[in-house]
Amino acid sequence: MISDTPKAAIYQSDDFAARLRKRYAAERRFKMYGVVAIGVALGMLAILLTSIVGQGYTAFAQHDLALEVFFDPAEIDPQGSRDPAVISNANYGALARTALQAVFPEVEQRTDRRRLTSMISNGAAFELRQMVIDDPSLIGTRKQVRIPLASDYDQVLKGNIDRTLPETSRKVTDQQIAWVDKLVANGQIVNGFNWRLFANGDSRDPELAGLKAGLVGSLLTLMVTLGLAIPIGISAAVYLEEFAPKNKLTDLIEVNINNLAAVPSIVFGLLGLAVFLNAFNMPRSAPVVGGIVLALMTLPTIIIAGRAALKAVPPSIREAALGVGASPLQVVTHHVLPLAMPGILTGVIIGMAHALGETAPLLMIGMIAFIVDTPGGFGDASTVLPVQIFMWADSPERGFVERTSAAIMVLLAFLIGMNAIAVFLRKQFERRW
Amino acid sequence: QGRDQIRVVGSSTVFPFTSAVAETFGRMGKFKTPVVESTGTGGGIKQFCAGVGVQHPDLTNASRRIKKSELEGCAANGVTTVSELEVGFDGIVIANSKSTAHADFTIKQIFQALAKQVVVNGQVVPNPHKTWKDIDPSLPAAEIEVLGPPPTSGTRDAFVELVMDVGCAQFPEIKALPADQQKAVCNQIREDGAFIEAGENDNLIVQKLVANKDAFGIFGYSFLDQNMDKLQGAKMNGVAPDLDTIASAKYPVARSMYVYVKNQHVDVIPGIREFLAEYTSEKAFGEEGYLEAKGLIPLPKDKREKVRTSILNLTPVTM
Amino acid sequence: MPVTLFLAVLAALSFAGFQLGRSRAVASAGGRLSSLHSVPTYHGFYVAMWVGLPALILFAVWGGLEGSIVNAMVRASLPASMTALSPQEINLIMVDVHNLAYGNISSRVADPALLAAAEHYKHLRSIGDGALAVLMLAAAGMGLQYARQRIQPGLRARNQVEKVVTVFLILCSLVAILTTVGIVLSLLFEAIRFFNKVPPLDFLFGLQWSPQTAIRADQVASDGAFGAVPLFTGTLLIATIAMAVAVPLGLMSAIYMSEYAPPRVRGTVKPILEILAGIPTVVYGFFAALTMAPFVRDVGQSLGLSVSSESALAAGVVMGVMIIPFVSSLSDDIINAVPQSLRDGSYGLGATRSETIRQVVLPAALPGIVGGILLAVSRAIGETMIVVMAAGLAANLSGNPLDAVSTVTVQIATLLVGDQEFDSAKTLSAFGLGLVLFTVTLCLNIIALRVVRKYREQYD
Amino acid sequence: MTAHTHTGTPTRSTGSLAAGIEARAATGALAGAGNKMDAKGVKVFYGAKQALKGIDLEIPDRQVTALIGPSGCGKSTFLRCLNRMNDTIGIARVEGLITLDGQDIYDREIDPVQLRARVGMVFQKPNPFPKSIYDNIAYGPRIHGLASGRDEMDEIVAKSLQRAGLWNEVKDRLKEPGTGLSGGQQQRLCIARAVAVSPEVILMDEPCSALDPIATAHVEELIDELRENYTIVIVTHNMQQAARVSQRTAFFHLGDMVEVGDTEDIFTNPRDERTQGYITGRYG
Amino acid sequence: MTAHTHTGTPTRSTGSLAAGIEARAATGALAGAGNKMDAKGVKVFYGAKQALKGIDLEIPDRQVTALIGPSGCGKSTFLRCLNRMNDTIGIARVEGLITLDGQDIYDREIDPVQLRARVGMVFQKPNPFPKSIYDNIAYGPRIHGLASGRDEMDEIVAKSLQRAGLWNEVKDRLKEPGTGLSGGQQQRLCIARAVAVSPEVILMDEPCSALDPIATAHVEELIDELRENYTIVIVTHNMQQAARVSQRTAFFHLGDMVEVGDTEDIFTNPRDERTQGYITGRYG
Ligand SMILES: Nc1ncnc2c1ncn2[C@@H]1O[C@H](COP(=O)(O)OP(=O)(O)OP(=O)(O)O)[C@@H](O)[C@H]1O
Ligand SMILES: Nc1ncnc2c1ncn2[C@@H]1O[C@H](COP(=O)(O)OP(=O)(O)OP(=O)(O)O)[C@@H](O)[C@H]1O
Ligand SMILES: [Mg+2]
Ligand SMILES: [Mg+2]
Ligand SMILES: O=P([O-])([O-])[O-]
Repeated sequence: MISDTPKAAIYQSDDFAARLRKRYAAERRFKMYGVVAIGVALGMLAILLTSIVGQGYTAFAQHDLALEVFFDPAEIDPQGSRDPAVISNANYGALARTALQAVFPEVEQRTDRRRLTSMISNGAAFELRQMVIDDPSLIGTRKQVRIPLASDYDQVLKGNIDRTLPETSRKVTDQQIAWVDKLVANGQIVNGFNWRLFANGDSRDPELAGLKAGLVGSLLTLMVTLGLAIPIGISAAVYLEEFAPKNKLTDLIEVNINNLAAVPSIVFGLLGLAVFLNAFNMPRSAPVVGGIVLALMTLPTIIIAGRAALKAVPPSIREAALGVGASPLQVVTHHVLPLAMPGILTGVIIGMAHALGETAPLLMIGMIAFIVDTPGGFGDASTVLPVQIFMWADSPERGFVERTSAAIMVLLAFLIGMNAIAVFLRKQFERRW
Repeated sequence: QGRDQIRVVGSSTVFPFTSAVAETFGRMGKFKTPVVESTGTGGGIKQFCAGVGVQHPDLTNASRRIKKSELEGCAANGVTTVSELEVGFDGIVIANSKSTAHADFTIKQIFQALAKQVVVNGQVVPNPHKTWKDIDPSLPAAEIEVLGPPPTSGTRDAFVELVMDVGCAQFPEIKALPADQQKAVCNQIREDGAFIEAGENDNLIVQKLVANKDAFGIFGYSFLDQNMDKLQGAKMNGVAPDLDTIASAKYPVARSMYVYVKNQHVDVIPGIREFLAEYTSEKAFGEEGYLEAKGLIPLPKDKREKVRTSILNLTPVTM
Repeated sequence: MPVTLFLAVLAALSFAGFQLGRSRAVASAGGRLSSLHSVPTYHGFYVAMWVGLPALILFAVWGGLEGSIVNAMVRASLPASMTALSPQEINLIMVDVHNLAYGNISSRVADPALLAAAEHYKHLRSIGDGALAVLMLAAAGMGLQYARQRIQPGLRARNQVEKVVTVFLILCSLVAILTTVGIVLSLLFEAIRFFNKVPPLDFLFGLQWSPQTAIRADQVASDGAFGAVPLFTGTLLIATIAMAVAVPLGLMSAIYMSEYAPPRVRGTVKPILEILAGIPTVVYGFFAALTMAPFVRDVGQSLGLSVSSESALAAGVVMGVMIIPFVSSLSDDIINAVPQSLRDGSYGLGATRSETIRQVVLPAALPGIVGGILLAVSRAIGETMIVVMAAGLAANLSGNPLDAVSTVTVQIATLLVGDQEFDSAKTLSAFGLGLVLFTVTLCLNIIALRVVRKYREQYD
Repeated sequence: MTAHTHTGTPTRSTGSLAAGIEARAATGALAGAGNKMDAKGVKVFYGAKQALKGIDLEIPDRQVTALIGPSGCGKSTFLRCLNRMNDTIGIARVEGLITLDGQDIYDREIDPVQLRARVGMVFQKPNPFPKSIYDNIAYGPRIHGLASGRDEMDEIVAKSLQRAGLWNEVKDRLKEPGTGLSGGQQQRLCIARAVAVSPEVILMDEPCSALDPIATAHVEELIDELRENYTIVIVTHNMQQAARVSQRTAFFHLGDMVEVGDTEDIFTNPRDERTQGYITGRYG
Repeated sequence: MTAHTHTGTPTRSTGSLAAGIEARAATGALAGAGNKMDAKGVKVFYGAKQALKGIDLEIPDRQVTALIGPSGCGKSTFLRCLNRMNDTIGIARVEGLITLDGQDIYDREIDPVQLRARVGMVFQKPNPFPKSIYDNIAYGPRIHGLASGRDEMDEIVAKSLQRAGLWNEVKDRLKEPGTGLSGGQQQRLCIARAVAVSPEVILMDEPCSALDPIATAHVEELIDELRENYTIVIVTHNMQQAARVSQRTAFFHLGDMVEVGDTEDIFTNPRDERTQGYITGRYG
């Protein structure tokens, strides 16, 4: 029964105190749920990140062979013509092999020598050739050079291949390990920063495989994606939330957009294949197409997040602006959008994260491909980072295991870099009223 | 628009080899590095056969031979002449973790372990075997748990052909069935959980095997080759899978891999001939060539010669 | 001429138009700016629009047509011996011509006829580019002239500009419709072929999914093999588990961040959580398959439950973790946008924080939160890789989270990338599945829209 | 009676063309009456609920018209019709004819944006933009291009704040957010904001509700001063204020306009007994 | 003077224990004075800006205390100190001592939730929850467990709405959202909401600013009625209202409390000339 007197008695009663204690217990529990939720989420992230970093950090360093190579004119350019065609067709592998064999004169048997030279990566010949092409005066000189060590030996040195296992259980024989150890003792194996991981494109040889093509590809693709998805997404969100008459058509569009969010990403790939490749004859494996497909996939996220954010702007702000004679478009651009920006940017961040890590639709439009060359434009064949990860994860060679994790780290760094911009912007727009 | 870069599509099994050739080819500097896509054999052939012109690929990888129907489809789309390059062999292994005993199966036993229906006491019944021991007392008492490729993959197709069909043929009771039933019994793999379809990621299977000691996995030889420290390949009819046994066909579960070439694109898209020459050079697909290092089992020498002359002359494939 | 140059010139012209329009408007006002209907900036945009848009449209149309027109002309000029060939072969010849014209390496020994054709091609192309440049300049000039003349104080420049902007906004919204049409079309034909092979009713209501029975052509139509029900229940099961993880974790995180945590903590935790959404799904797949699934199995077995080594639970939980940011970040923004005066009102009555949040803030933020959750559900339904790797492909009809199940998207992905001829029911079923999934989610969304409409509340 | 229906959503244009022409014909006659604005049979519905039941009211030029009446009787609703702010409420539906300078403001040809620039509004609940005090004021002049330079804008801002009697309190904190002001300060900020764009008609919904007597005096002086050039409609609950500042007063009751007339007449000699009851209430 | 500092963020507890004890000791003496609440040297800072410069004010039990003063002088700020609503403003910092029944309300031991249940508040800007009218009222009683059943709750809601004079207008639309009410209706809704929890002290920040005379009369009657059992602090700009309803009046000016005393004294015989200037202004 409501009383005309204050509830002082009630509020100071033991009952109320007990009730209050309960309410505070609920409060603490509620708050704890929050802490636990964040803790669990962060914990999961930490577990994921540690396992990635734990597996991948070794890939950022790599062992090289330091050999004194004689750029034998007889091998490179017997005629002394210095004709680029001749120079580039020479057998540079032989130079490296000779240099290595010089360290182990005692190895004479053919098969043993072959085992020995398997230490030299396939990439050595190409790196030596590049050196000579860049500087033909090297021919005839001796030079201390660093050439890549074949991945299996790199893995032994990094401990990823267990040398205590019986010989038959590993790819590297005891003898080969002994050779490597000798080289290490000689100081002819140097461990250094793995610049090839960033300077090279993809390769079938783990020690040569790099992310440059994937990084550039991702950058190009993402430029297309964001360049389309952000303006279109925000425009659509603004139109639907602020201007569209509420009728069947806009309901249809709204349902449609929500529905598109649930379309499996691979189906967007099918769309890309059918429409952009087959109907519009756009190039396969190209960042433009990949970008468009990912943009279509990201759009619903940005639109839905954007609409939610626009909806949260109090109507009184709109009234105030309309009241001084702002046009609806001005109301939106001057007041509503800035206030909704944090939410829109969240949509962009999440959409971008999704697009940056997505592989399935790219399969359909030819971006899951072995592409070595770094793309030079939006129409060139290219891969993207997640595809690189996907393909490395599915490669048999042991050396790709650490590289897969390293690539994931690079992708995450890329993502964090991109996010940082958006997060910074979001903070600028944030306010409570 | 023009195109000056070779495009290859097709099998994920052949992909590592073709891409290794492409890389070397590109490194030589005269031509751009070909783009090699992994679309699966069927998808690759579909694209390959869709027509001629820049928007269609020049080559396709296949982990099985092209089918007659597919060739006809090609011709219908104007892809009239296709030549075939047999790359080498791929062994399919059944492997398990090194921490358990080295298994020794017969093909018949594998069939009994994995078929949906088997013969027990002269009757064709749904597969009752829960443990390997149920099949043969000499086998371990562990539960049957085999991770293998999904029905959509070429490896699965080959496995069915090379193991299931062969194993099945050893049962006169099944032979006695009418032809269509016989096929059904031979080809169906059990779905009660003993066989686990594990998707296309073979590294994942490898790691699952390491974690689960009782499980076996079915995948290509190269994954075993790279993980010798963790896994061992079960002997099949007494033969363990390795380079020699597969190449000499002693190991019974091996198949050939192919690359198909669209002849009409040769001389139009620059570098196709040179690429094929590189592929069939001894340093690539020969013994001790760089493809062997990637896990390819090379063809015998005389076969290689034949393949080389045939592909360099662009001899059209016929069925 | 390269596209970028054209566009740069156009941008420069538009900018000039803008300046001109603005100053002209100022001049026309004769010092009394308030006599203008629209502020000078809008006059500027008005002129810039007239300069830029027609030229841009022209450019787009031309760009779409020039290639084929030039090709046709070159083709017509080829020697008779070549034109007699089949269209396919002519196509190949044209590839050669292009390669020659662009100086790409061509492996064919250069035939004089081809070289001539390449020259011809280059020539036509340059004429075409020149013509385009002239036309675009003319269009821009005419636009400028027209717009300039119309500038006067009474010109409703703002309305005109806004009309164009509104049209642009509408076009952007229609992208969604176009995408849908595109998706439906790219699924429809193959799906129809599929339904010709497998009766739709069997597909929709069949209880067994087992495409492996169709491995040989003669077994294609074996009954019951293409029942999609297990896939849809699997999808539902995994999405439910994922949401059961993501919604509480995400929502509580959002609440904590926006209501309890000091701004610094919020400013760091939120972007960190957003990383979860960007970890490639392959990584989650490995995690689910190699860490979570064995963990679930061990725990389950120690409790005496029979757990499949590829359980829906493992995949669902990991997927839930992945979509936490969809819920947490979006909800956090919305909660943060609830006006402080509402909180004050509640505190003023003696409510605790949690009471205020639960009973005042959350209801006010509900429409936005629902949007975030819908997005998360969508992502869960559409996710493939985690399930492929952790829950597998065995399409069991089961509601038990400890069983292995498969989802629609997993089947679509494996069917599409697998080694099959594209005329078997097996591969075509991917399209059938895609279409049905599309329809089902459409219906769910229509229902969701209805429900959300009912509970929508506006505050101020 | 030429009434036509206007729906709330702003994008949808309302009324058939025929009706528009008819309406304009009708207003031709009205324009002669020298009224700035004119309402005929204005009905407003919020969904199914009718908030105004057919209001006829003339708003003479360069005079202050006061709307009085009990809470919830529809004063704000009517005020919002006068510059089509009701367009922004989805469920609101307006019927009837309202003219400004003889032109139907719900006509197709009329641009509501321009209308609102001509008919400014101060809302009942102060709603400053979450921007700085300066920007709150400068916003209107900026979008209408009323200032050609920084100096001019500074002057407009200063002048408007002075007129609203807020200048002294905020002149040192023009860069601080307008939402950090006290209730009364916010209200004066909103008045200054409306005045800054110099509309022809200013609608004020209880502009002094949160103001102390001194500030109220300020605003009333402002109204007096504005009256020389502007037309003003003011909603107030303060009878004395209505009596002090307005020339005409309209009394609303439960969605009806009961009585309108010269302020003096209404206060000294109300015809309707409801009016009488209301204004002679003990309080005010 | 035993003053201690309280920062705005609610989670942070303020004041050292020693200070708390000291404070309580000090209030022991004050409690004897029979005041419900007591403020000593209350200073409030918004960031660097000082809004209150040291207010000493006694609020006697079961009386109505009116706070008057020009806009922006700190009335709302002071009011918000009395139930620690300033805790919710991040940048606000409170110094000084405020007691309720002799207990320091900024003490560690004091629970702001209980405090706010005992010291209720009606805000200057009406802020109904985005819930139904019914739920707006029922919210408080529900969280405090004041009703044991559906019927009792219905009664509380009805009674509170009646007391705020809103019942007749909304009794048919209790399920509709509170945000759809007119300005004055919203204000009364907020009064009803505060009354529904029957606090000991009710703080009202211009409760009648949006109300017409009749509604104002209603609320003033309510205040009169409540005074028998409750302590009321009211901010108003309406001198007459202050004179009518309050027993004590405090005059604020630029963050200072200039004068406080019996309402009659203040209005008839102000000591400070600023007070005099303010209350004898022509307006009100
Ligand atoms: N959140 C805030 N941030 C910064 N300054 C504030 C804030 N709230 C109030 N102020 C300032 O503190 C001073 C006192 O404000 P307060 O709201 O207490 O005034 P008031 O006496 O209630 O005035 P009114 O009668 O206009 O409501 C004013 O100068 C005001 O601008
Ligand atoms: N957005 C809305 N939705 C539904 N009903 C509304 C809405 N706005 C106002 N009303 C109703 O319309 C009627 C008139 O409201 P209006 O705001 O015009 O009253 P008022 O005369 O301004 O009252 P006050 O003096 O209290 O501000 C009231 O009954 C109110 O509840
Ligand atoms: Mg009102
Ligand atoms: Mg105040
Ligand atoms: O990709 P595959 O066709 O070889 O399985």
